[in-house]
Amino acid sequence: MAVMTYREALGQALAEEMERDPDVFLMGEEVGVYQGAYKVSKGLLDRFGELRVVDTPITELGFAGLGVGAAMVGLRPVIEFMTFNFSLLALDQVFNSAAKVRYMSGGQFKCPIVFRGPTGAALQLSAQHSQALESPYLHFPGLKLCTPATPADAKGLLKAAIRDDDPVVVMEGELLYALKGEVPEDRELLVPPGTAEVKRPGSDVSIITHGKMVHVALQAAAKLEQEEIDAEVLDLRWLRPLDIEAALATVYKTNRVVCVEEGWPYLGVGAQISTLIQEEAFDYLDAPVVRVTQADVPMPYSKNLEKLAKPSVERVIAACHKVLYR
Amino acid sequence: MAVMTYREALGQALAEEMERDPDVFLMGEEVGVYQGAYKVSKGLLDRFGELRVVDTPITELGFAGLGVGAAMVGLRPVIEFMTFNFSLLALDQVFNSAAKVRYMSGGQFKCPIVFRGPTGAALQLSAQHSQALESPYLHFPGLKLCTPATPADAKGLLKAAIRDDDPVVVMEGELLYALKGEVPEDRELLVPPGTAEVKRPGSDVSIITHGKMVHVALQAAAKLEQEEIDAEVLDLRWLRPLDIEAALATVYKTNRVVCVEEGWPYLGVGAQISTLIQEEAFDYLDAPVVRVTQADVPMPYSKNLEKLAKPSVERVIAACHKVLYR
Amino acid sequence: MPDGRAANAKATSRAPRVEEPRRDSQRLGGLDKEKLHELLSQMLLGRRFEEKSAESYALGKIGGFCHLYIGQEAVAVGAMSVLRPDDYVITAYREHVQALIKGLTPREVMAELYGRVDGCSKGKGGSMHLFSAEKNFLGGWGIVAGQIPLGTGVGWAIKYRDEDRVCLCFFGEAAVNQGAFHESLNMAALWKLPVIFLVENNRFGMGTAWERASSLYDIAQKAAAYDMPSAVADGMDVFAMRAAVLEAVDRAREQRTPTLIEARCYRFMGHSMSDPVHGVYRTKEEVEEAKQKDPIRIFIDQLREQDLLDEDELNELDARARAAVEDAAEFAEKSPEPGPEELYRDVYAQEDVRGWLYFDRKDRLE
Amino acid sequence: MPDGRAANAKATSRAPRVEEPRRDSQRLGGLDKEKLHELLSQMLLGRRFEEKSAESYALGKIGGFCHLYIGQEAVAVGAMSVLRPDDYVITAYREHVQALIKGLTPREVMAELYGRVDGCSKGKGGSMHLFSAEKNFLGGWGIVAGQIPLGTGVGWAIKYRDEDRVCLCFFGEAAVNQGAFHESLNMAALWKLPVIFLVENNRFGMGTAWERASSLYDIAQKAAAYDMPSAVADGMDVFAMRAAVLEAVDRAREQRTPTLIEARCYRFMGHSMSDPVHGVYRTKEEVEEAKQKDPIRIFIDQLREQDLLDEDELNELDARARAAVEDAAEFAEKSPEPGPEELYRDVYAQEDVRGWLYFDRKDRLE
Ligand SMILES: Cc1ncc(C[n+]2csc(CCOP(=O)(O)OP(=O)(O)O)c2C)c(N)n1
Ligand SMILES: Cc1ncc(C[n+]2csc(CCOP(=O)(O)OP(=O)(O)O)c2C)c(N)n1
Ligand SMILES: [Mg+2]
Ligand SMILES: [Mg+2]
Repeated sequence: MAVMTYREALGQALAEEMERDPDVFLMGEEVGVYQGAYKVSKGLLDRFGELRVVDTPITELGFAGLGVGAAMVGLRPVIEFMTFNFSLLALDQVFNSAAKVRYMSGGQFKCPIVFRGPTGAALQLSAQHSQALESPYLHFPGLKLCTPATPADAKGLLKAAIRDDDPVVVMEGELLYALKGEVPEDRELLVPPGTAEVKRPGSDVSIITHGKMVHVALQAAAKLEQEEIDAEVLDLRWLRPLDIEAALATVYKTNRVVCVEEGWPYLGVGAQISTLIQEEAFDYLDAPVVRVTQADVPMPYSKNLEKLAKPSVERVIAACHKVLYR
Repeated sequence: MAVMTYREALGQALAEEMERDPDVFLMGEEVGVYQGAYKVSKGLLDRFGELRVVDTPITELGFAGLGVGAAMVGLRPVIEFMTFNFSLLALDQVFNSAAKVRYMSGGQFKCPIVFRGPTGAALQLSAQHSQALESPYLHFPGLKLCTPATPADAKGLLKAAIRDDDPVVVMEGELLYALKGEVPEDRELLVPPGTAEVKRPGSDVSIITHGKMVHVALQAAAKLEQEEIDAEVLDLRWLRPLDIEAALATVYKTNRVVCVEEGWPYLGVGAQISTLIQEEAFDYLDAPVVRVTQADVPMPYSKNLEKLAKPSVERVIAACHKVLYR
Repeated sequence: MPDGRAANAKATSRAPRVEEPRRDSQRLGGLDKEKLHELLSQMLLGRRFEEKSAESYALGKIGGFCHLYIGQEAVAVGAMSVLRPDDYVITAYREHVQALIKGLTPREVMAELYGRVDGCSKGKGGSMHLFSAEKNFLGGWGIVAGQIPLGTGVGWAIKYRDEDRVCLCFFGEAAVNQGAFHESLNMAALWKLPVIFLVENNRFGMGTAWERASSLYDIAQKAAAYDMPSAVADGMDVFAMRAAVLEAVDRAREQRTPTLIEARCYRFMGHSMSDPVHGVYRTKEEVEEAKQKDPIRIFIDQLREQDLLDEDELNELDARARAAVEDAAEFAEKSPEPGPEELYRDVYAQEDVRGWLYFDRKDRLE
Repeated sequence: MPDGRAANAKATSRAPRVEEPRRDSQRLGGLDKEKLHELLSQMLLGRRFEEKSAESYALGKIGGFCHLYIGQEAVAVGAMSVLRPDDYVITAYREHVQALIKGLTPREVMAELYGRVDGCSKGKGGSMHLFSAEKNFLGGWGIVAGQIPLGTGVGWAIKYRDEDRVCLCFFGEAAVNQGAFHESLNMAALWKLPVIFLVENNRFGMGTAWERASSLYDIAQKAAAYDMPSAVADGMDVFAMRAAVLEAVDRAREQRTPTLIEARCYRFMGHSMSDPVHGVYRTKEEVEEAKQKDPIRIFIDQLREQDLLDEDELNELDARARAAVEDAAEFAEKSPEPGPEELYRDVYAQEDVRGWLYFDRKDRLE
């Protein structure tokens, strides 16, 4: 096990997969000479050259589509969006080309492509740069989506995504890039589609979450421990395919659920999880599922408003109290 | 009351609002010379001239943004997407400009714009042309959204949308354009934001739906009547703002809910409604909410597969049986 | 190299009309009778196929949107005649004829239009989404200009693998106004990708005449914004198309330089089956006049002038085209609809994965 | 009409470097000392404001992304000097200086950067999203090229209302590769909208040099694809900017013709506060050399040569700029943060509507 940052773990996953498979290449804004806007691809240009680490013009729609075309004829592109906010310009190629080509062609063309980059808010980047965009991406069948929360998962998820024969969206966290953690040296470290992980076992209440919010949930759980509330934290890791058995298992165990996510509430991930639980485990719930989300407003710039807008440890604790009727 | 088609009702709403307010104009592909891809704007070019009924190049991102810019300085554009499928190209301007400018400018700039056109499937248009896109649009705060199901609502909702000082998305139904119904001649016919309507009262089970699916729900209710099941059909009409009181009222009345929508299930509208009901009326539910949606696949072309993929009267009936444990 | 290869390729006049094709014998240049008859067969097959499609559509055997190619045959036949089988073709929704030329059988194309399981896309794609991995035919796309970045990506893959293939990317003139066109041409020129961007300027994007949609009439001229070579060709003339595309293909194979080619042609039918041929946005007279320059008629005349085609041969070729189309329709008619098990197939590589991929499957399978 | 108005406006050489500005007295053309000092004041205010912003950013008083304009002052000052107050300006995230020139007070701009309630956007927008409805300053946009369709829409509104205003739309050279640029220029040219598209070619989009992102070096030349007039101007020279933009503004007011102008300039600082000035994508030497052509220095020299500025005057102007900036920072420091009630304000026209607008509000207000 080596200790490394989330950013380094992603870089390692890229490097290993590029070494393993000559069809894998990385393309996006500033991935090469600049070494990545967030330095995820540091050193890769030197190692793999200009054909495999490609700086693009600022043309999200264009290079997303270029990746899909290349994937249709057998390459395995990793397309970096500098942040997913900018991918709003590229959605047509993601939703209408990548997600549909296999189906529309009756299975003749596969589209093994990865779209990756940070989702969600960093610090004071205001409305256009702080969006957590899992929800719109999840709505469209044909895509898979995962959200690493730790360095080890970053490596294992990205590697699994690159090897997958379907388009996979990997949503990282800008504020996670510097996070350190143990990462197995294993070149075969893969977190396969549809595998959630209990990041903290507990018996009183289940916090179901993903991505950056795993850490908020863990902090909340640590504080709840002081009140002798034993919270389980389930990191979904993959939002599509979804590890529904893992989600149900934690419900059966605690009968109380809090969903925590970075994005907006209306048609957010928590709405879907809550609905699934209701559909599948209605009788196991001792309280309605409570959701903790970003405030239902565009992200404000000012520090205090931003803080109010984001899901917080306090809010998660309050939600846990609510489902526990405390 | 006049009897007219849904298409004519929309055209009438446009004409009346353009007469009332010189700042209102219509822009989009084929709205002028061609009289609208679905003839909604028939006759408007002749009546209002080229400056107010504007044929655009095929540049969805560009003319959506143009509309937002014009709205910022006081005009009231009605931007027609030939279908909402094509609006995927324009989402950046809708989500990042229209939905956020008021907030980002601290309230200085309003954005009174309407984005309208058909959503959802028609007949055998296959994967890229059959998408019901309510869900991604609803996720973003800053937008309002409504979905007329009848000619009268088409008129009342579109007029209310045009007069609204916020960006409003009006999602119509391609298969509804030819639908006939009574429409009040009233120039002040407005269906204000957040007003749902019970389209059929009932006491045994609530079918909560919107848009084209209202008719599927009504047909199902008619058949259920033969089995002496009395279904209530609630047409939400506005999905944002949402008439939560109306949704809860029907739950209190029947204690059993079926949500019906045209779109996909994962993070669909029904997931949100179901969650809301669970959050607000957990103890009033006698059965888990059941959702009827499009199959979770890209829309297939072949007639029989398409039929299987779409929500149907039979499926709605089956869902009602399920919540009634029959 | 045929003599006429660059003929017409530089004409950039602001003429709103399709130019009168020049008839000089050189333009049959280099092609022997067999090859010429093959091209004529392709044109006839395309035409008869489309006529049959219209008929079947009227009978309700074909559904959805159906866009016919009648009048534009010379563009695809001429352009694709210089391709190798391993070259790629990608195009929009008006693609029955391109699919046939690329080697898809009339049977599998017609069965697709009928939504049957023997269709090239198993009945899942329909008229707008024809595909053949085997024949390097990459579709069949419904979002205007959506295929342009995709074709650029195919060019990228060719370069990446250091192959000498090319990608021929068709699109309508109205697609030129989309941002996707601009972004793609810049990347293709910047990175030197072997893509031929072939604009089929049939004068209209649905009901909008080109000059009402673009501030600049000459499409080829737009290539200058990307420092990319370009050409204009008479899209009613197989030989002009062949010449322009051959030059571009050579350049793409040898130097990986992309080219933008504007083919000036005309759509004889309505935009799709639900659009009347004339009335709203163009007059009957305009359409009739354009039809005088039927590309098949022109081609036949060219062959006749050189004594390369007699009446019997023509009848024979046409009879074969008609027979193939009839056979295709019968085949399609008999082909079964895809079974319900196909609904959830081909969405993902796996039918399902540990955990859930589909969020309604259980309900529907109950 | 100032004599030098079209000077430099046609130079389209493929020179990768900013051109040496020509120093001829005509280029102070027509402007009296008062006006010239006003322009210098604007440049100094801009420079001092940015220096202060950098300082405050380092102290953590400003957060998020903060993009400084140092080195590019001549572009905005020159260009905006020919506008009327009722003309509109719209630009990207590197916009502090444009906002100040348009008449926003240093106080309200600095308070916005500090995220305070007295900021021009009430602290909700921050550095990237400055707005002033009163001053016709339309932002402040963070998506590269996102403001180009918006600016085009403002031009549309001007035409719609038959006014003689113009919209000056700034964007960086990297925005030129976005589809939004292409779509907008076509519409503006097609419909004759009074928009001046002003490209600030500061050589880099973040770490990407222009020539690595575009297949064509000359940006102005891209206007030909839209049949739109264009010009190149030395962006380090106020007078060159003024001349080029004046010509375009006249054309826009009189004939509603849009223009594309490329201003060749250079960014002295890093892309944003988190980007080092040099190292990764450009050398220290390159930056140092560019700094020799500091636009303020050049302007001062031009004034001095004509005896239009002495040392005292300069010191006085600079002192005033510094004082205004210090005052702004103090003001911002004292301004309160927006209260929690602001969180749900300004999302919609109403705070809520019958039914629900916000889907978490109740929880949060509990
Ligand atoms: C992005 C998008 N916008 C609108 C449409 C609707 N539409 C389909 S074809 C068409 C016209 C396209 O014209 P052109 O590109 O010239 O091709 P042609 O049909 O003439 O072959 C339009 C507007 C679409 N399919 N995609
Ligand atoms: C659509 C989009 N893609 C990427 C980014 C990230 N980004 C912000 S500024 C920038 C460079 C823009 O360069 P340019 O347009 O030349 O303007 P400059 O910063 O030089 O003023 C990039 C890539 C963004 N904000 N929006
Ligand atoms: Mg066309
Ligand atoms: Mg720049």
